Amino acid sequence: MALFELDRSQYPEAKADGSLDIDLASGKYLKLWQGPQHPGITGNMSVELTVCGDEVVEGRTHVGYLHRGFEKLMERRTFIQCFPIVCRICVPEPDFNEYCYAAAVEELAGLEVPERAHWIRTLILEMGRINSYMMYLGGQAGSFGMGVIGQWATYVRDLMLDRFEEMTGARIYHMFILPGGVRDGLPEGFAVRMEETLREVERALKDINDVMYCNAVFKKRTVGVGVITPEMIEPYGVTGPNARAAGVAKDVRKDQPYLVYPELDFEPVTGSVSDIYTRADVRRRDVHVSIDLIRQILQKMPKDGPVMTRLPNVLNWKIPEGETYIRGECSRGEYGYYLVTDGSGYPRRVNVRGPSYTHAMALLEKLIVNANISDVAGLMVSLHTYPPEIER
Amino acid sequence: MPEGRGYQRLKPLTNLQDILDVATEFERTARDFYKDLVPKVSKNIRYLVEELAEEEQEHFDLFADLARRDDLGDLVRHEIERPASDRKFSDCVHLPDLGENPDDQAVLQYALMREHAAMEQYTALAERTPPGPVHDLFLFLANEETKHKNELEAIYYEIVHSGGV
Amino acid sequence: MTVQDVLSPFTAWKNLFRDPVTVRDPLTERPGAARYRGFHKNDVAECIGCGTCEAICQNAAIDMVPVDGIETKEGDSGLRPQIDYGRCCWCALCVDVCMTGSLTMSNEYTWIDSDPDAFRFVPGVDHKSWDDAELGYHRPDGHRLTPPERIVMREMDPERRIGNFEEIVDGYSVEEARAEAERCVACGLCVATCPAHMSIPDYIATIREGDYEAGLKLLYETNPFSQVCGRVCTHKCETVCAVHHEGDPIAIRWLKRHITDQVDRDRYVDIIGRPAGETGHKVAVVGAGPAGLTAAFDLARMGHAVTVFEARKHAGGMTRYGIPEYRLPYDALDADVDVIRAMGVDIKCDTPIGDKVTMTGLEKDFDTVLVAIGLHLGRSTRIPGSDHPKVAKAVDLLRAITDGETIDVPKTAVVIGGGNVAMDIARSLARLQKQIHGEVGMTVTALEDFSHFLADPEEVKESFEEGIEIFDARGPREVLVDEVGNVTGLKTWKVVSIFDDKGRFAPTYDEGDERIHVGTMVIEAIGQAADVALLGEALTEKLEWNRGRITVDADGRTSEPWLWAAGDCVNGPDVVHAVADGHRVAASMDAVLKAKELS
Amino acid sequence: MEAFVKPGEKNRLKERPERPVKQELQPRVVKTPDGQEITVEPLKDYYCEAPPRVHPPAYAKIVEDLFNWARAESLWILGFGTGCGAIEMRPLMTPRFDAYRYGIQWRPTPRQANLFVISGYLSVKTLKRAIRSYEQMQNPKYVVGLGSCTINGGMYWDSYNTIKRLDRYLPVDLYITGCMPRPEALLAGFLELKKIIKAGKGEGANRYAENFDWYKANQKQVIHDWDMPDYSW
Amino acid sequence: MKDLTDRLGTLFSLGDITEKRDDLAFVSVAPDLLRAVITHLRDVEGFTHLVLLTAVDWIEGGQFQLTYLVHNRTRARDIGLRVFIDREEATMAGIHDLWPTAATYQRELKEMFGIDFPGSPRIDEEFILEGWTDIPPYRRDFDTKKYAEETYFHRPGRETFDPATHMKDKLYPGEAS
Repeated sequence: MALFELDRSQYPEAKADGSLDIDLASGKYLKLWQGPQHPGITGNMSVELTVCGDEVVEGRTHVGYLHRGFEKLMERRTFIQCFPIVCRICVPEPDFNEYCYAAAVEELAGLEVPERAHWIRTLILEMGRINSYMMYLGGQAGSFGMGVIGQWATYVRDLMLDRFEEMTGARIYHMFILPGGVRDGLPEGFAVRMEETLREVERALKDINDVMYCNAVFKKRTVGVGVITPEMIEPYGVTGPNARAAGVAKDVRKDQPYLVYPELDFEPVTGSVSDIYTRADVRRRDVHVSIDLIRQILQKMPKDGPVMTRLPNVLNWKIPEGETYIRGECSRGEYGYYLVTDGSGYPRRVNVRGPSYTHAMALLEKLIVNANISDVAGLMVSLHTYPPEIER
Repeated sequence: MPEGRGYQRLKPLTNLQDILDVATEFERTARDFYKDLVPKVSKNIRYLVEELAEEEQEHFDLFADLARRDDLGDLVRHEIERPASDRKFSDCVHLPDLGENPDDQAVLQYALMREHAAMEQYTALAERTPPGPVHDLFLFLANEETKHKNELEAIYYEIVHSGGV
Repeated sequence: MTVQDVLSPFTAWKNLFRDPVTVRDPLTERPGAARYRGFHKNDVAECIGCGTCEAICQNAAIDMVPVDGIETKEGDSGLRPQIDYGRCCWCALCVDVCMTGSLTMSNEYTWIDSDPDAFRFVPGVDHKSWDDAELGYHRPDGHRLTPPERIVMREMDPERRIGNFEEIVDGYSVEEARAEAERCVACGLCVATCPAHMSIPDYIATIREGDYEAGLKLLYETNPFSQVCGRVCTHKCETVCAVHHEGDPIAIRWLKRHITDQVDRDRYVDIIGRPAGETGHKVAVVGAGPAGLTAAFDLARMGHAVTVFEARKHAGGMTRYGIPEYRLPYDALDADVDVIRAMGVDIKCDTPIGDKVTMTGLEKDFDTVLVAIGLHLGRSTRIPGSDHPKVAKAVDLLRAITDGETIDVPKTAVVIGGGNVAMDIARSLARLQKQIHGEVGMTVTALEDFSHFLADPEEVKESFEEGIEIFDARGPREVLVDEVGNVTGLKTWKVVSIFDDKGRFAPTYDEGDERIHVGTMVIEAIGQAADVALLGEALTEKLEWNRGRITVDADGRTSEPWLWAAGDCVNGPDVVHAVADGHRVAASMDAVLKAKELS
Repeated sequence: MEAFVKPGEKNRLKERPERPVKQELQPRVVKTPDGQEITVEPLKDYYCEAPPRVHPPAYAKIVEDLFNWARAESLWILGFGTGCGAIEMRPLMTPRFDAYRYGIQWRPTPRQANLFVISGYLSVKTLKRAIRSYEQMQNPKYVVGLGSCTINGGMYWDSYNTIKRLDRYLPVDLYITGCMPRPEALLAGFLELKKIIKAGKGEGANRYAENFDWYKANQKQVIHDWDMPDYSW
Repeated sequence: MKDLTDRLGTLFSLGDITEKRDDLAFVSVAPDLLRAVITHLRDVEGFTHLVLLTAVDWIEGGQFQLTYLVHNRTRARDIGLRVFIDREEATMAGIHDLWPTAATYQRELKEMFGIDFPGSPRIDEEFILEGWTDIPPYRRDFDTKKYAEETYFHRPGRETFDPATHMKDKLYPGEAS
């Protein structure tokens, strides 16, 4: 239920294409730009707000600040050369691109990935999910003025990056999930150090829960704000925690299990009303689920065995013609790669379908109307959008 | 064969210089033999005969200046501490008749035979003389001939066992 | 809004009492992890400059640059990777694909500079602080981006191949050839090593695309004997193949053969193209071996009228009369020769030089003459008893088998010699013994020990498989003849060591270890010489000689202005060197003829 | 540093079709509270159009050294993460790497910042905002380029939308290579920058003023949608 | 998937069908039939989630392939509708009324490929590129490497050597081949 309902009669009607006919000269409206740089959002996205008083009349999202034309560049790179560039699409969670691209190439080229590689991939994806949520928590608290949560979250994320560096050889862009498997096994003593880091994450989460979630000010400003009704989920293609907060248990890991998720038992976390608070809470509980998943993985994982299948000569690697779509559940929602090959050594077309494509554009522009200026930042961050997924 | 003509001439001599003179004379005859063989042989193997002539010439010079040296005795003794071993590679190569137009292999066989004969002649002389400077000198001469023969065997291997893959 | 909501944020104050997590000195306390992908290191001695790292780098960050102090030699291009850190993304694909594993990474990560042009360096040559860092990313063992194993070539098993002269090697099918061609990283190091400098990566690329006619055109630009070289080449290129360092080299010889097998033979001539217009010059070639015919092929394509004089009944020289059919079938050789004939070369067989046709005659009738007579005279050990009729030379025997003459095949025989010719004659006679007597009785004795064997290792292995006993390090002493006059065997001594430390021939025998090898026939395969008598006395005198061989300059010209010499009789132990000689002579002759036109 | 070529250097200005000026930038007549009618010229009223001047060093060396010491010890970074490298600047804000002990902190507005960190690739759209942010920073100001993308294009060397050499558009004092450089490398870079400033060689802003036309020509060559005055501080 | 494609086959005339996996199939549909099929899929067959709408540039055939991928969560299945339109005047009926989020896809395709969707909200507004003067960049006839070199000028001073030609110059310069 929205806290306050304003009658919109005093505003001009929408034009044919849905935008309002605003007359700035009338002095009733003011055009404000939110972004392109804002501590909450990782990456640059700006919202052009038309404001009447401090209530938003209309909002338009502008992206393109981080556009490098990945899909164009990938058409000029062979399949092995595309591998390092895909993980650059999304900074908070690069591994999902590597997994989706590798799975798409493996399906079209008919590569058999060894069992242990599946387990290591799932481990990496779950660790990446925790990192992405930590970044979100920092951003969400920052957009409501609580800077200290960002410090704790980024610190814990840094510990997790040490685990990544130890396993994959790099902090952010791991370039570890290669088409055909993963580059190497786990280093010795990894499970022990991982357990310590997980305990650190749990301790930090508990602190964040105390300070942020059980916080009167935070509750007052987030409960009932920017509500996504269950009916909005299908038309706007809402996925991930945004949808689960509305009570719809929409999780690709459960709907279409991939990798080793069928062998892991977990329940997707759902909320009641998808407002900013519930979405934040669903994400917090999702971190706990991920922590438990990592523990299960490390415990059930086969200790030895090959991690990489035999690749053909990657310099002359031609994949037969075909097209496929691989999807997975990243921290922000459904993430998918649509890969089309034409039998040559280069992909004909790669299309990255990130969850933010719909969240930040259509959904945000709908939710932002009659929101308060002070809530716009929090609303944007609560959808957990990441602009390069939109413009790639 | 070892008690041939040369053996008889050298057997009675006791003076080092005389022995050396006779040895140098043998080398000179060998050199002259090769020298006049050169025009008679087909041009493509003439280089081989010229080489043999040079070898003999070197020996001739060696023995000649040895003869003039006075510290002959200990120089010889020093040389024979490291005797060259006779490898016996070419012992089984029977003596060809040089004939009208010998090929390179035949020329080499003939040269090997001469070296072998000289080596056996000097070793026989060495065995028959009591230990002393003369004995050492004969051993030294035998040693020289053996080294020479080994050299020729190496050239023989390179020419005969060659070509083809 | 409960009281708990108001009070619980204050729990944050408990952090006042926790000790700080600050890294005291972040610049030194935080080295990269053991697997960290930091700045590059390169072992320049191990690196062969093959450029595969440059091929895989998607940022075009790597240039192959010459480095003074590292000179270009066979198997090493002398270039070293220069990495531009204004492009690199540290993905380590170059480290994973490195053919020799010389390129690795340190765990160093700090490089700061005001000048943007400074971020370019040749690892291993421009010395950096991280050159001797122990930690850092190395290619995990077992992780390969290029398949190391070679596609296995199907061969007839010993039992089946011993009974006949059919070709042992079946040749690759299209899928196998494509899979083998896929493995090639097209670095180009092999081109310089191949005596004929064939454009190997290009024709392997045509196999990948399946465009065999383009492949054949490429082959015939540099080697008119592609069918022959596809079977019997000594494939030096495979010894310097980049894949060879950490796996099996690419089967370049068999891939060349695969191209020639795929294109049917009547298409050859129009693929290779018609020769150019008549130039009116006449060239004579003595000897229809690979050297002579390659020169003839090139000259014919340049438009000169070429006549080849061959002493034997068929063209091919040593490739026909020296190599048995199970290694090189005659139809493959004839295919190559037919192509050369189709270029307008007039090959006159059965016309030895000497009586009817003389060298002086050739000098008069032709503008230029090429002597390519090969090494057709067999050498004999001339040990006692070696002049017995039952003691034959391997080259003569192989020629007889090729001409199909019937020879009385002994039940047991002994071969002296350790080179390919010895193996060929041993395995040919073994087949005849199997056909006539039903079982093999061949013994091979060689002066050299196995490590110094001149024969290819696969030849020796296949001979063992076919039941031929091979004794290495045996010095032949005497051919034993019984009182009735038949050869009964060969006496040999054990060779303790064959070369001295300087590599010169200095054999030492163990007279105690004497052995008699039973055999009613002895075949000598110790060496070959050129039959230079056919040049005639006058010409022999005029020519310059070098240790028994005609002296030639780099282009194959002898001291006589009108005479060239090429092939085995001048230098080069094998077919592909002869082909290379042929090219050089043709180019030089063409230049001389053109110069003569102007003057 | 690459030799500075006067604006004549071959950077052909792409012929630009006339673009409609944005609604909020068009002049409009507005009634003031006390009833007057005035016309608002956004492109003139909102900006101060004056080309940058070269700031000479202080009158005495001792004083200049003191100023440089103060400037070096308080590097206030503009909180504008232009590229993917910005994510490695976040750990510096946390107690673990604690850039504050070196006097480095992040300020939201260009007015209060004296160091602009270009953290990786720079798309044309962000370049336009980066130029405005840079020009709004007060002298003396410094620019640090992170990662291989600012040196020679990095992974996006063949992309149609990212600039390849940062030094053609903004005066860069220091480069830290890496893809992306780690927090420890950033700290090492900032300490290196301190040395450069203390040595008095942090002259990026003055270089920008001296070669102002060259920089503007390069910038306009890639930014086609130039709806602001040449220098807007 | 077989059952679904058969049912669709009875209602509409479909082009070739490729069954990728048991939960993914691609079907070719005529451009004018697209709206009908996709509405049927959404309302009757339960494919309520529009996953993506993208274009593949088959420049050799002179065609754009528009791919509409819709997902049915209850049956956990996807179906991709392939529509081939001409490359030169590329226009297609929009589906922004069926899914509001389709408007964003259509804006991107307009800017990146030049495919026009008449009536789609804010279709001509700049979406990603600002002040772009060249042809839509995602078309295959736009060479991004040439554009980058002409517009941004890479750092000079780099030169590479090919191992084979370098060895030829060093070891056997005179030879013909």
